Amino acid sequence: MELAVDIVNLCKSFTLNNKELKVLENVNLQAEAGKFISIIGPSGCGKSTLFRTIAGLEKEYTGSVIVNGNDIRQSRPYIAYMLQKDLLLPWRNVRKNIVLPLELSGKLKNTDTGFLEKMISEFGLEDFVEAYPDELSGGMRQRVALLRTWLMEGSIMLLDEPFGALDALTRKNIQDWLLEIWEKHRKTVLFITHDIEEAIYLSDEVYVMSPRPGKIIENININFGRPRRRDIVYTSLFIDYKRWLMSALQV
Amino acid sequence: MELAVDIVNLCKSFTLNNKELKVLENVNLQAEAGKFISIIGPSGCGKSTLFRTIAGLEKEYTGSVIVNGNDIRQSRPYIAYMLQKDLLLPWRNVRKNIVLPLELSGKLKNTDTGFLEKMISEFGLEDFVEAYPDELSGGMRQRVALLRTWLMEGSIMLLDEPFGALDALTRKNIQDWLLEIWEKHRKTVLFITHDIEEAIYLSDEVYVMSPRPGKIIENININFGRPRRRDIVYTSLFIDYKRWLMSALQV
Amino acid sequence: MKKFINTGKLSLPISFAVLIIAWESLVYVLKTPDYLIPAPSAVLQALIESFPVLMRHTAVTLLEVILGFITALILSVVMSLLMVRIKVLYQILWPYMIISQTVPLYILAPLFMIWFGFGILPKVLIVVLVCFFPITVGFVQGLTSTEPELDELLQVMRATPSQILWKVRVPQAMPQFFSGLKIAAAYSVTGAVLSEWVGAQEGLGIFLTRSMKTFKTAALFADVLIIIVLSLLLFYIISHLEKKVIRRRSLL
Amino acid sequence: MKKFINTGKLSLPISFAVLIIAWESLVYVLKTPDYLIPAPSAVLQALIESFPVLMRHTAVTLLEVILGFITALILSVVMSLLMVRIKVLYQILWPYMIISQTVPLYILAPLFMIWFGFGILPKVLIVVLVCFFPITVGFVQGLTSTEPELDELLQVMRATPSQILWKVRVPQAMPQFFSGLKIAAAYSVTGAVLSEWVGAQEGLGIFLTRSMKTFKTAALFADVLIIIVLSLLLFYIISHLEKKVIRRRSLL
Amino acid sequence: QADDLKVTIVLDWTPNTNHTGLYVALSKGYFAEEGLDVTIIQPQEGTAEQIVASGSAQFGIGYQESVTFARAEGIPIISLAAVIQHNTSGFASLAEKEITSPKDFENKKYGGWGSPIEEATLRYLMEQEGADPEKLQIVTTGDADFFQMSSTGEVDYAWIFEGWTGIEARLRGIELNYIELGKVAEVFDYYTPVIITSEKMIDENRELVQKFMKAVERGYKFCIENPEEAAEILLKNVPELDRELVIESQKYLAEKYQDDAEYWGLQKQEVWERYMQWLFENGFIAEQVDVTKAFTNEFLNQ
Ligand SMILES: Nc1ncnc2c1ncn2[C@@H]1O[C@H](COP(=O)(O)OP(=O)(O)OP(=O)(O)O)[C@@H](O)[C@H]1O
Ligand SMILES: Nc1ncnc2c1ncn2[C@@H]1O[C@H](COP(=O)(O)OP(=O)(O)OP(=O)(O)O)[C@@H](O)[C@H]1O
Ligand SMILES: [Mg+2]
Ligand SMILES: [Mg+2]
Repeated sequence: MELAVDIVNLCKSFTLNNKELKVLENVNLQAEAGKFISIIGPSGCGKSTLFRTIAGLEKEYTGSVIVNGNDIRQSRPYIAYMLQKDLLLPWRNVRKNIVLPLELSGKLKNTDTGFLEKMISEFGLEDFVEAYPDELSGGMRQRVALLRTWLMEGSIMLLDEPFGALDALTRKNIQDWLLEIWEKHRKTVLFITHDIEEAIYLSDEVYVMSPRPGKIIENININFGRPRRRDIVYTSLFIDYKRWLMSALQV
Repeated sequence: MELAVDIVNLCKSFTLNNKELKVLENVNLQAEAGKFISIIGPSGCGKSTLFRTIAGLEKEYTGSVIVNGNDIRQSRPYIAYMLQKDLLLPWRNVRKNIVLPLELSGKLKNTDTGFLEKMISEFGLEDFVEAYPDELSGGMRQRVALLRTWLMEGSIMLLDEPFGALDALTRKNIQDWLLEIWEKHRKTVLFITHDIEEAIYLSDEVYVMSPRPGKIIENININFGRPRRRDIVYTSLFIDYKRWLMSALQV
Repeated sequence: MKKFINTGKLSLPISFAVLIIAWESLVYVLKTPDYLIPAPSAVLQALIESFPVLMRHTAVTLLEVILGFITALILSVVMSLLMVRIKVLYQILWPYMIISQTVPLYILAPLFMIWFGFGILPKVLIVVLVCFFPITVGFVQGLTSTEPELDELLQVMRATPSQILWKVRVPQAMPQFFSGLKIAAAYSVTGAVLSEWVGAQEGLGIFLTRSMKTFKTAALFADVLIIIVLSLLLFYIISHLEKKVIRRRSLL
Repeated sequence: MKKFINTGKLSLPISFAVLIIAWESLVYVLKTPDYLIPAPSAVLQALIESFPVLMRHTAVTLLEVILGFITALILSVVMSLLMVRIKVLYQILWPYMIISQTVPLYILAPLFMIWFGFGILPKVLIVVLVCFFPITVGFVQGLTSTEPELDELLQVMRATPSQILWKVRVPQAMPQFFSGLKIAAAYSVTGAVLSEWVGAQEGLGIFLTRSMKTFKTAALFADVLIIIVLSLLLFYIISHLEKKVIRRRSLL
Repeated sequence: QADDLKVTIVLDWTPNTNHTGLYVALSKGYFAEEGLDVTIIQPQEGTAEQIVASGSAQFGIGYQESVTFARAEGIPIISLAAVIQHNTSGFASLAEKEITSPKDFENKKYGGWGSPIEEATLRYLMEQEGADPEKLQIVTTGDADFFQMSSTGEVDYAWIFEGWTGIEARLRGIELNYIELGKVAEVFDYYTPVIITSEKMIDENRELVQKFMKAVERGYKFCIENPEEAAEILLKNVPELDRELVIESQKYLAEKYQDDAEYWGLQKQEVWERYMQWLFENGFIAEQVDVTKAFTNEFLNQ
């Protein structure tokens, strides 16, 4: 099968106080196109750094990162990346923040943005299209950032803890929304989360990273069918996966 | 029993695009001194706004907020408040960010900061005391902010999603740390979280808020003894609490 | 709160009135001769007497100011953007921009006259010279001292460097841009007055030297008064614009 | 990368060399008379000939610059902090600060002399007058255009207003403070040169007028050259300090 | 009118009664009659020579001293006429200071603009009167005006033009002692101000110079004959000036323009030679200047 992301022996260090800080060590990750892959691992192990590298924001690393068949050193990949911080532009209101990717690619005029209104209200932001980021709650900011990411170009989505600030209900709704659109468009999704159940529920594959320096220590396939139903969480398979992953994380 | 926080009929609105946005409506909350109280509620319902009001950052509201017997309109309360954003000072390294509260109260010189080293390494930050915030991962920033909050003065702690960016293991460790120090010092803790299990595991009482405009729609006591053991999560009482809260949140 | 704001707004007129009265009384009491420091009343009288003449001169100077300020604004913005985009340009041009500020104007005056004649051009150029530097320093500093996070976000969105510039850097540079503009605004009128050195027939600068050399101190002060009023006007227009452009709670 | 930096560093010397050579050749080819634009070689010769004299004058001017700049720095910092802390002070003082910049220096210079005597004091004061404004505008703008979040954090920690000022506002104001400082640095030497009009015995300004009155254009350019070098030096010292103080990836 | 030749003259200072002839020629149409369209420009002080030499302006107002300096530096400018026949500048002091001759300069403070020439001039005068030049005291006051300077008490005497500052003092009722420079030492009786042009103009535009000077001469003759009307003309052109001062100054100057000369504007070689020598001897110019090339009377008395 075609690989959307192919990472081979990725090593990455930072310099911290003039000392080398190894963050990623021989990371290998093969993501088939159209798969939903979660990455879990302890805080500070290098998950965000991995995403930053895939997105082309970290230039100095060893090993190779191939996205859609092209080495990212050669050409900046088309990737829809939601960073861990929401990074809304404080001088733009919600709508203008959301449409930023369209504006940049020059498609704002040609794209029918009618569907946006629907998504905005699905996300519970209908009263806030004119509001500025500092007038939003933490969870609302995150939802705005997710919508914006959805409008970015690219067949690959990198989502770095996209639901961290959401309550259980909103989170469920947005998980379902995400699965729905993912099944419709079949983008490749790489998904960082701290919620093991969320990882299992959403993914085809879960990668587990070790504490810093981050290595891939586990990689399991989740064998539930699609579309998924909520009640799989009560199956023993689900619970087995969860136990397995928790033990891999030493929880 | 003595009330650490006594909120009566608190109403709070913002003006958004020249329209009134009701955020808190007749919120009543009585927190006994030394209790651990969690607040859960949908994203955007006004939890952070409630905390900001208690901390004296929002001045325009109706109703009354009494902290340790004093109306906060009269005197700014002594409160250790961890805001939802980590708000580290980017030009200060980790150690200097952490000791900021001591520095401000003039106690930096008189306080034995030896214990800090221990806490820093308990929090897994021992290699990062000299690092600057932009060299930390999201979870590490949150831990730094929590440590800093711990050093603030006041018998009341307000924690706004303090573990949102932490993985399961780190989260557990820090939960335990928090319970331990809380049991030792018996500060009053108000705790916002989206994790229902976390709320039950940690708290004496859980308040549930409705969607915006936020009202208290449920308030339950958690009748587990102290110190708590992890395995209570498998008890049927725990599961009942969880069901109950989930239904209150309509999850 | 309301009350505080009111006394705030009043504090300036009050302080100004106090100053004027104190000045007037001091001149009376000390019998200071007019040619040292004229009393405010004498200045007012001179202002009224010379009003038509002064207005003619004011029109000339104002034109120089407006043309010069706008040219400087455009030039600064273009240059700043270019320098931030093209590093080599910055490295080459920056020192010359500083140099342009360090050459005393009274050395440049005759050269400007020789190069650009006696029309309005050399005067406008001097206003440009005076104004473009603070604007450029402010803007360049603003454009280059932003946090890299938003830059990165836009890189991820495959924004071109100039999109990054326009959508992220420029909005973030606004406070510093405006502080440069304000400094320039304060200097522009004086710049125009000075520029009239390069050989002029009319303008507040001409009126100024003429009053000075004929010992008409009150008229000189009247002229300075107009210079001050024009400068303040420009400054407050800029401040007002700033408040419109920057959506931010003001801390003052 | 390395290579790029090198050509970057070289671009200025190269452009400078090109300029000098072009200038020299133009003067030769066009046979421009010396009194209009002297050739660089003539300037160099004048510089060498007058070197001891020029150095004596330079010392005087430099002293004025240093004293004036430092005084302005202290004054600006104190005033800015006070104005940001005490709103009424801001409302009262701000307009007068602008006014102080709009009164042409050649009106003030003689008055300064009458008020402050003929020593170094009035000269230093003029340098102060020239420098304090850009520094203050930059600093005040920097202190007041920060996001309120960190302010709030410190309020929660029960920081006093002056602690908020020092621990949050001041560090955040650094980029704007430095852009003000840079503008002031560029002006300070010229300010000192101008100040010597108010009557001085020595200084680069005196040398300048003397060369000008006796039409020694090459000597005049040599003098200007020193003014430029001093200004650039000061400017780059400030830029260097800035890099030390502000821990941030530079975008230029 | 449309094809009138455009001519620019740059002044040395604020327009004053030294320049009245130019304004009269302008207002009375003397320039127009010669087919000249004249603009009078007030530039920064001390820059007229350079501007005229560069050709940006055809004519200018200078001084014998500055023309000598300019020529010493190879700047090809020429003096066409002495506006005032004798040097009317001198040393003024408040009467109570009792400074009536250069002898009294001893231990008194002179306020000047800081030129080495001032010092040399003062020393020369003191030596000539047998005073001790070592007791000369100079404070540099730059561009400050005489009255402000004197009022501080920091300065006892200064160098002024009688026809301007001297008149102003009289109008203010301030009593002055005045030592006229040209009277106390002949060498300082040089021409100030003068009308200048460039060598190139004379070589290439002789006719224009002729026309211009003809009109100027008529202007100054008018001033000599009708001082009050001339003053009005100046005031009409330069309303910023002080009315009384202009009128009184004009009356004073009416006799001074031509004075004892054969005709208005005449310049004598000995006057040029004398002062050039003095400048040379005192080291202000490196080489002697050929004064015959520094001035010409050719365009006068037409
Ligand atoms: N610019 C930098 N300079 C130095 N060290 C850095 C830098 N960026 C990240 N690091 C370090 O790299 C390590 C990994 O950071 P990263 O953000 O990838 O962690 P993470 O797995 O995303 O953690 P979290 O779950 O807390 O977000 C951390 O120890 C962090 O301190
Ligand atoms: N400064 C403001 N101006 C206008 N509206 C505001 C402002 N601050 C908050 N709000 C609005 O108040 C509501 C409550 O916000 P708040 O931050 O209290 O939510 P929250 O319960 O903390 O949500 P979350 O769980 O997402 O953090 C939101 O709808 C938000 O848009
Ligand atoms: Mg991360
Ligand atoms: Mg919140």
